[in-house]
Amino acid sequence: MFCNTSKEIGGMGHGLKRKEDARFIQGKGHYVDDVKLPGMLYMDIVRSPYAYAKILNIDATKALEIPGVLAVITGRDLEKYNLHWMPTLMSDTQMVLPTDTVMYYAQEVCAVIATERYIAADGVAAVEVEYEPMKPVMDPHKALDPGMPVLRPDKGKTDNHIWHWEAGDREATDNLFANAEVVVKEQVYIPRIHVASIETCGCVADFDPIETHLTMYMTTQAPHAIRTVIALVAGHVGLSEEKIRVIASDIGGGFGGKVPVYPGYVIAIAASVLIGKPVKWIEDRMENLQADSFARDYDMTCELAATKDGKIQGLRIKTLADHGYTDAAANPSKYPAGMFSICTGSYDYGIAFTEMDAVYTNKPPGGVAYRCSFRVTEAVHAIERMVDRLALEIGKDSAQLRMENFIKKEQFPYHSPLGWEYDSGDYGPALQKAMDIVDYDALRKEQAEKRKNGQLMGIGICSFTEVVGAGPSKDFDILGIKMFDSAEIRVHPTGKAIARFGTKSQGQGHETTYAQIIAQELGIPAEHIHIEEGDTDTAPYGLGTYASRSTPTAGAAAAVAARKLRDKARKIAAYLLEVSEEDLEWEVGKFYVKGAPEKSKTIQELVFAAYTNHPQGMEAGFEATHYYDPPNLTFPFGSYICVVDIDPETGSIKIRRFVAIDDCGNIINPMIVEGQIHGGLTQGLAPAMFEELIYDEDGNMLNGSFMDYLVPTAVESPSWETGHTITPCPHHPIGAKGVGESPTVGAPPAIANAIIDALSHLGVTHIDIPITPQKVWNILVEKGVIEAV
Amino acid sequence: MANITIHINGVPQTLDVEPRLLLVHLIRENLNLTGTHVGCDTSSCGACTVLMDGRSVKSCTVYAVQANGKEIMTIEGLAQGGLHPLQEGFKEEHGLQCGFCTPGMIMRCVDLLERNPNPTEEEIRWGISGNLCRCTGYNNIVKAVEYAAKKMQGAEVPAETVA
Amino acid sequence: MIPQAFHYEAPTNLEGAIALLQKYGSDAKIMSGGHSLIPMMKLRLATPEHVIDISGIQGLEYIQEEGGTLKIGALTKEVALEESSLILEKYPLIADATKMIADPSVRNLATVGGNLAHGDSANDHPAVMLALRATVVAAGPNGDREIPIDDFFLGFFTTALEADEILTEIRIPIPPAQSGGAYLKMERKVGDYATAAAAVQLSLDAAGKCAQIGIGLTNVSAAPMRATRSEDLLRGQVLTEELIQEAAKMAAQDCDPNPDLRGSIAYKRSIVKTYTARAIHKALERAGA
Amino acid sequence: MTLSGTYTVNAPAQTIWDMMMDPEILARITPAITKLEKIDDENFKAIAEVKIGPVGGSFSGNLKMVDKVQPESFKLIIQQNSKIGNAAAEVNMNLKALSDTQTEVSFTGDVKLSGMLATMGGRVITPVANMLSKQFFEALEKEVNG
Repeated sequence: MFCNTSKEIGGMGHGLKRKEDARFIQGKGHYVDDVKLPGMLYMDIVRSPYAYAKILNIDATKALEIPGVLAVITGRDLEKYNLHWMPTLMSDTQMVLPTDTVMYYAQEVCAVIATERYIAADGVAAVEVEYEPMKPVMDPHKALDPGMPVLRPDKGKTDNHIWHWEAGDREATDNLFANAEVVVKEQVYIPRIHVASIETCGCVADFDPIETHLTMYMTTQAPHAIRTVIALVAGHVGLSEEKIRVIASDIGGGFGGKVPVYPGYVIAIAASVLIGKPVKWIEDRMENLQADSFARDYDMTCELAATKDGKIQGLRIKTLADHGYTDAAANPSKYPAGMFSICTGSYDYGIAFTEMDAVYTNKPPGGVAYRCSFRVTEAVHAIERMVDRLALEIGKDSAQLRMENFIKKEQFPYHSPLGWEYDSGDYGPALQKAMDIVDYDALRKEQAEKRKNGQLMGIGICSFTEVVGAGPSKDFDILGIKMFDSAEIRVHPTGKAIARFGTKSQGQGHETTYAQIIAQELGIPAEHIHIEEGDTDTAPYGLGTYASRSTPTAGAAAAVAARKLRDKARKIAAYLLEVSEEDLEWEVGKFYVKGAPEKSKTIQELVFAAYTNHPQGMEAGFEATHYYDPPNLTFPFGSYICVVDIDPETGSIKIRRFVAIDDCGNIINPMIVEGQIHGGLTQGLAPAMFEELIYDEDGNMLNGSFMDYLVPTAVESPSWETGHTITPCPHHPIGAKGVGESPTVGAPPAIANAIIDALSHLGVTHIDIPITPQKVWNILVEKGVIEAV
Repeated sequence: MANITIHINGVPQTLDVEPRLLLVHLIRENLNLTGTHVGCDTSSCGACTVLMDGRSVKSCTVYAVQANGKEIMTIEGLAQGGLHPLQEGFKEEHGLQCGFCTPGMIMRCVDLLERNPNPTEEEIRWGISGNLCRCTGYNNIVKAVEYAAKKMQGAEVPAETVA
Repeated sequence: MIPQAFHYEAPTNLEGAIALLQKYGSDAKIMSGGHSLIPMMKLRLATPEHVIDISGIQGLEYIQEEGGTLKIGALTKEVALEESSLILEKYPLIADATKMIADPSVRNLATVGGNLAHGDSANDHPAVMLALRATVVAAGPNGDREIPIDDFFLGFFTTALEADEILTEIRIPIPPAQSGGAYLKMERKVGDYATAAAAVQLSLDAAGKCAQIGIGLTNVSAAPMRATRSEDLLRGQVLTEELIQEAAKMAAQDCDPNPDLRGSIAYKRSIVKTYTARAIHKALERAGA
Repeated sequence: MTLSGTYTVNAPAQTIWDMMMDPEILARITPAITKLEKIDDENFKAIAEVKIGPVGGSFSGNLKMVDKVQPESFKLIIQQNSKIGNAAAEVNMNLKALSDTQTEVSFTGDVKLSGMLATMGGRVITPVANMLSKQFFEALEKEVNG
């Protein structure tokens, strides 16, 4: 691992303990629900019990009779200010509050503003709403059928089709598949899931009517983007961007769910503007699960073509995407299906085609990532399932099949058939390392033995390639704003620094890792570098933290800004040491004269001089800002192996071992990287075996609380085994790639492949996630292994 | 309104509360101790865990009136002249990320170690099974508890440094 | 999620609590640990006008053997059962079940009486107490009455307790030598209600035959149920594998589960079969067979 | 959710029919319904109270009686709203004369729940429905035997 600084400086490669922990372990974190302002009011929301219904009447009389209830805000009220609709990040439109029709179960219907949280809740219970329920569109496969209600006539639609997207060469792919020796095909569904961060969403909107200024305390992964969206939504009522300050303090987990603008935020702002007092809105867990953005919900028809001896030749995937009643995905504008076209995976073949159609249904909007870089999870699940499927078809070991088809180290940068340029990779060693750790050959022998007497065990592999770090400005924007990110470093005269970023940590440890990057570049101890994010009044503009983009973008910006400062330090050193700049050498923390190392100036001395004794004509101070526009995305990868044992009577699944070998390029803080991987693995386990948002045909969500939306505990999570290889990113200033989402992407297919492998000798070729004991039991009955009573 | 007296982190407090006031709201809003969090409302996640007479309880599913006459300890009251070994363990072993579940998790573990000073990994996992963490994958929480267990039994725990 | 407002009283003795029940009738709800009632109140599915908190009543927290009976006070917390050496040594069925109830923090407040009095077949103690052939004691205006556990659970969320009665004690016959019990619970994740669970308590006679057996099932019927046909099949017999399987199958046939998010009817029956058989085996092992 | 139930009552079909056409009696025998107020021959205003253990809810809404084929069958269309969610049901009621003194009463129906009832009710709805069916027949028999 790269590490050339002392422990005191704590640059790259040190497992520095986190700076932010001191407050969290003592209960001094500052989350949005901790904000308490004088005169603050509380908002609670009346939500629809129907998935699709006309609102006939909203009667707030009884609510308004409750002492302490100040107002009930409806869509009609917002309509007066043209605030009843807002744009989504995908340039669709979304209701803030409905004026006539509700489009999904638990949609906001109206909001109660009260002096206290409990009174607001009483107000919600007292509002009487009359509905005329209509038959909702719930099945995306039927959404385009003739006779289905058209959900978005307001957009000029005549059916429920949103968009069609495709990538690759259709004709060449069709030809290949028509003539291939082996074609395997599976229908692979990735269900609707929810990020379910332990902190729900919420805000305090504080409008100052005298200054006409809004301070918005909120739990958001993208404070600057939110500020811009608020200005776009409410600029016409006087909230222009310079009058808006978004403050995102500590965030209790984001995972993509805190990127969108939810209607509640806008209603809270409207309420604060109307009443002239701060208004707090904090969702409860049921609201969070039932109404906030979902993730996934791709139904993929996957095909892989190969030769009989296992040379992969081509891929074809057709996907149906259910976006709910509006496309509120958080994808880059030009990528309605995110980075799904990474679906060709870690394998070397030249032909692929993928197409996708998105439809409207009466479900909550969204399409956020759930700890994944824009649809990479879906893509990796498709290819990694299909590689296993091919192995089964041709009777080849799935590890061997992967090894034989991997893109080779010397082929990088590698141009994928769907248009990506993979920056660097070395896939074989990562898989080999995982195989060595689990003792793959011994496991296969054990499996063969166990099958003889009816015991079920399976081994599943996933060798994924991620694509993260959006992104290069020529291709990547959200609402037109380019997806650069930023860092501003100010070093104070005594050599201590503050650095501010356009990103926003939600637990990733930015306060520590960004300090380490700057420490690495300038030699100032990381402990003396204070990191600040989340306040749009002070931080430089950036698009925020999601899609594993912080290190690839803002991390790079930190390094480049620090290097600008090092250049300035060099000039000052040359001046102080009376030599030319070319005669100076840099060693972490100081410049010295070539051949005369005793003649040197430390970074602290040089910084001090920048304020006290800088060369004539040079600007005083020691500050730099950089907006980093990455030349390419980064492509972390890894190989995971999962071993499962299945109870042949009940279908219960026990993960015996799970080994994850990750390669995220150069590592900034190995402790934090490992922690990110652990967490991502459990969030990969979750959809693989537990989580799914379930609706009935009438559109009710059936598992909208933590009693039934099954977030894994420490008992369901196995003890994760981790390791790494290091293949630096060639274009990133510090060779890093981003890691937070790799394990969420890699774990589900490894687990699914293991379970399916355990049952493959019975003729099982695929099971959709989440793979529950009930699903396995159904298969065991169907295959005659056990008899139902 | 009910008149109750609660010893909160060692300090007696007498308050008039509505019977329906949940203990977590008493702690967070009446007493301004915001280290205790709300995560689920259905006693499923444990973010609101505090100690009541030394035992971990989920304060979102306890009425403040039920705590009348009881000793409540929150995360804010845990450090006594220096961090509690569990607080130290969570930091040393990277047992937290976003920090939202952490106070509840730590308070749960105080009770766990009180009753079982030397738990196995399995006992720790079952012991924290009422507390959800979405960030850490639990591996390092287990290590943090092991660290604290050792430390509380007087053992020197070398701080692991990865380099 | 905020409960609707209510009046609160915390009587310090049983008489006071009963008097309040008489006064408020069906507008009142008894609360001990609160872990069944409060979640429902937060969802506003339960909106009692009066909550009578009996947790402050002294003398209802105990676990002791007296005469031929194990007596458990209704206000005994789950955690006390979990930590009781008497329970751990002599009542493995209770020990097994207790540690599967919700999670440790809930068990710190939840009481065994509350778990039973709620009348929910998804709770774990009902099946346990059915298997143990327990009796519950209800205190009312006219004093105490004993209710055999078979007569206690009347239907969904409905027990034999009158509106002015409070469950005060559970009485369990002390098992003879060569007894064993086990509780096996299938749950989607820790803390969940059972998909299905089986509670088995049995005793062997000198000849190694099954002298007595109780089998209770969790969450596979509207009211908590005993698998009486299975018990009858096994009582007086040497428990062969064949017989155990037959009894387990009977239990699966006799239960009446609902299809829900936890599983289909067929799946739940199958779990009942497997877990009943396994629980019998484990109980046998513990009985020293 | 579908419901169904069959029960044999010792009374002629016409007697049962007449009882069911009387809003007061119908309110008495239909579990949970506390009040039926006739609007016209087909439409009634209905108020219901459901209380099962600690769980309870007050409902109000409409009940519509259509497709009447005296004394054999009719259909009830019920819409009930409450703070914890709404219920809509269509129930086909059939009276089959087994003899002059015995009638088989059966119903099949489809119930749609919404709101909290649908989200949190999964575990409890079927047992509650079964309990209500049982109560219905018990009450019917009691009414018949008077």
